[in-house]
Amino acid sequence: MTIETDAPDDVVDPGPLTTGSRTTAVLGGVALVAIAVLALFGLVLSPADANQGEAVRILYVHVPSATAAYIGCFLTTTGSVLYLWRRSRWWELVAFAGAEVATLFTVITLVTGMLWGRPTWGVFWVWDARLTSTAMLLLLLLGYLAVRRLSADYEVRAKRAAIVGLLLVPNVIIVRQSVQWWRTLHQKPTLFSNGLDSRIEGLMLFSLFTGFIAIALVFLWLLIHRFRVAWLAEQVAEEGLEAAIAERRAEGASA
Amino acid sequence: MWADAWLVAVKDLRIEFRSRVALNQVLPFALLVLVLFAFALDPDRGLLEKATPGLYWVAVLFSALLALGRSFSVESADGVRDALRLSGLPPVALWLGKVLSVAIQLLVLEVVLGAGIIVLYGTSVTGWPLLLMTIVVATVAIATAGTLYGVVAAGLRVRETLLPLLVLPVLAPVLIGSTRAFEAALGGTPSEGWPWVGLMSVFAAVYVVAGALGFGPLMEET
Amino acid sequence: MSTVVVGAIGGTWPYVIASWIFVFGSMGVFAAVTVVRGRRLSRRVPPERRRWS
Amino acid sequence: MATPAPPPTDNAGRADGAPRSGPVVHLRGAVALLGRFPALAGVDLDVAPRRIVLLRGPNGAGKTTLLRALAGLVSFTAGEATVLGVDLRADRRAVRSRVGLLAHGAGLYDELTVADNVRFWTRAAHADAADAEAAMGRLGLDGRLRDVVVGRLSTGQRRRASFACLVARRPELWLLDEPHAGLDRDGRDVVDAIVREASAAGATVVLSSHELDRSIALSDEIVTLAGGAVVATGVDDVG
Repeated sequence: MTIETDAPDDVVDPGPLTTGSRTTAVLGGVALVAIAVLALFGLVLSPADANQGEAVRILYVHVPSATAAYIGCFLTTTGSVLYLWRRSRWWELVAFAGAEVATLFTVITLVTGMLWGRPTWGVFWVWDARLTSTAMLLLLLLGYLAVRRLSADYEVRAKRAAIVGLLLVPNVIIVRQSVQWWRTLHQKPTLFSNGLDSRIEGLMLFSLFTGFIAIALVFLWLLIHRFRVAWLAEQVAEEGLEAAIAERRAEGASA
Repeated sequence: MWADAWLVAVKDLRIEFRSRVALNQVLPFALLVLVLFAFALDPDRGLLEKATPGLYWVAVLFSALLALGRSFSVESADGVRDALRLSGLPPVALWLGKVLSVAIQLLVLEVVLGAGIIVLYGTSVTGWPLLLMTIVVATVAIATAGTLYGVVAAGLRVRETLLPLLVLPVLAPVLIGSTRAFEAALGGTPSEGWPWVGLMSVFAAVYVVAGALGFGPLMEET
Repeated sequence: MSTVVVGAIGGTWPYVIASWIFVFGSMGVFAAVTVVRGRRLSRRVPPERRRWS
Repeated sequence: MATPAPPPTDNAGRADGAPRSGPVVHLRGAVALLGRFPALAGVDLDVAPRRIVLLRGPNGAGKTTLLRALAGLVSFTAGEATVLGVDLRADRRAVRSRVGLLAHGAGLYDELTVADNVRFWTRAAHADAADAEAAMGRLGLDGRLRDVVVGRLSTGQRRRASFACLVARRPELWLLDEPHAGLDRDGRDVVDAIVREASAAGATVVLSSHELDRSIALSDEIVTLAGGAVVATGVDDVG
């Protein structure tokens, strides 16, 4: 996985334009280092768990991904509120980029959750409170993206998506609450509250800690790049405007 | 504002009454869903008995989707959206009117379906107050959230497919809540049901606020 | 402990490896797609209209 | 049928009687977009109070968009745009209840009867129910047609019904998009009569039409639109 970001030297070289910049280059580099450290500790140095065995290593990426997904949703709701309130297109694009990155991490959380469940519970899917909530979160995000990617012009898409985005966090909270009650109604909460009881320490704790750092860095890097792509897409859309007005006037003059 | 809302609600209900879509299509559809569940779950193995609350609310939810779709297809007639914007009706009143219209249709449907499960599935009701309260709160929740997402999908080519995708995940907590509350009311211990009614009330409150604020900007398209 | 250790089914390592590959693989694909789209779009937007160097 | 159009100025809150100093419509370099297409690309237009102005021009010149923009339904993205003293670029909603738009879309509910429709739109605009009945009478929609479902009306009858909805609201600014289209000769005469009375009673009218001879006779000024901009204006002394 190579993240090519050309580090721009002092003189702005007219090299190929990309969504990269000095910050993303540094960020990308540090993220790679963090991932390497995570792999080293998470897979090699840290011991297997007393009762889960090797499966605990999955949690070093699973738990941080879940957190990243929720942060993405928070960005989407915040961006949507600020777009509706202040018509700030910048924040609307943050909401959109945040939702896409959050969807990626929600899928990751779900898949790693199932891959963790298989060796631990013997089945891929258990209607466990956290896993079910994550699945619902994915559906809510897909609803937002479906509206945001409509083929109408920007104003129509952005406003409707902002209403859905505004309600993303409240919906998630209500879903988690209802699923939590629902699942604890029948069986006591499974140990998989996050699979790690409080006794985790030492290298395992460090691995988890590194996991959070690495995932957060990647999340930020992806968010910035995804935002810039969305920004460019809107700029390209706007570009033809002046030309269109001039052309339209010409059409009138010749009539 | 309430007079305007009632004006819109009466208009919608009069259209439903005159076109008979709700009566001749949505209601039979709901009863059909109940009957199909009975075929699928083979009544005498007791499974139908246990699943009744869930089946009831799934039938209500799907019927609500039809009623919501219908409620907005009425407004898609030529030039109506512009006329509504020009009419001076405050958006809140328009939204509230449509919520009232859908809620009233749902209540009628829920009463008929209630009779349906009592007759068809032979369920016995132990907690009437809980049952009725659940129906009222769930209906308000479905109508408010449904109407808001209905206008998000309104006027779009893809609205038939977009509306379920938007509404069903959002209404999942209402489905869970209403089903658990119904289980408590139909033979269970009613006291267990009230927290769920509380959760649904919070849901309904969130969407009353979101609908009142969000409907205006959504009417403003171009 | 309530968690059933089922490590016997071919060991848990395959699942750990699969998880990590999926996690960083999907991130890599997402990153690559985003950067490529970024390059293609960048060509069509004059430099001064961009917010980053 | 008695002519029911008393001057709107006496009707509280509908049109303030004070003679308006500035123009009812003032546009300078106004631009409006339909999606990304600049339907209006720099319109300069002034309409004085109580005038009847005809918008002429080929299809696609921007006439319909201009009328909808003046009604506050399409946002002006550039230039100055003031209608009835309201700056449309600040808040275009403020002008809507004082404006009437007769658009191509009838704006009626097909499942409801003519009476239901006119009554609904009149009460929605908080206008007087008597005006609704009078408007229907004036446009020949009373009697048998009253209780006919709009879905079964002919195009001409539907236009009469939506025109009745507009008349009953007594707007200060009438925006009519091809008011004569689809109407028979008798219908057009009624429309012309009502427009003249409204203008005499203080309302300002901007209409687009391809029925040039009839419209020119009806209007005081003629504005020619092409390519989203005004290319010619003329005062018709006959009006």
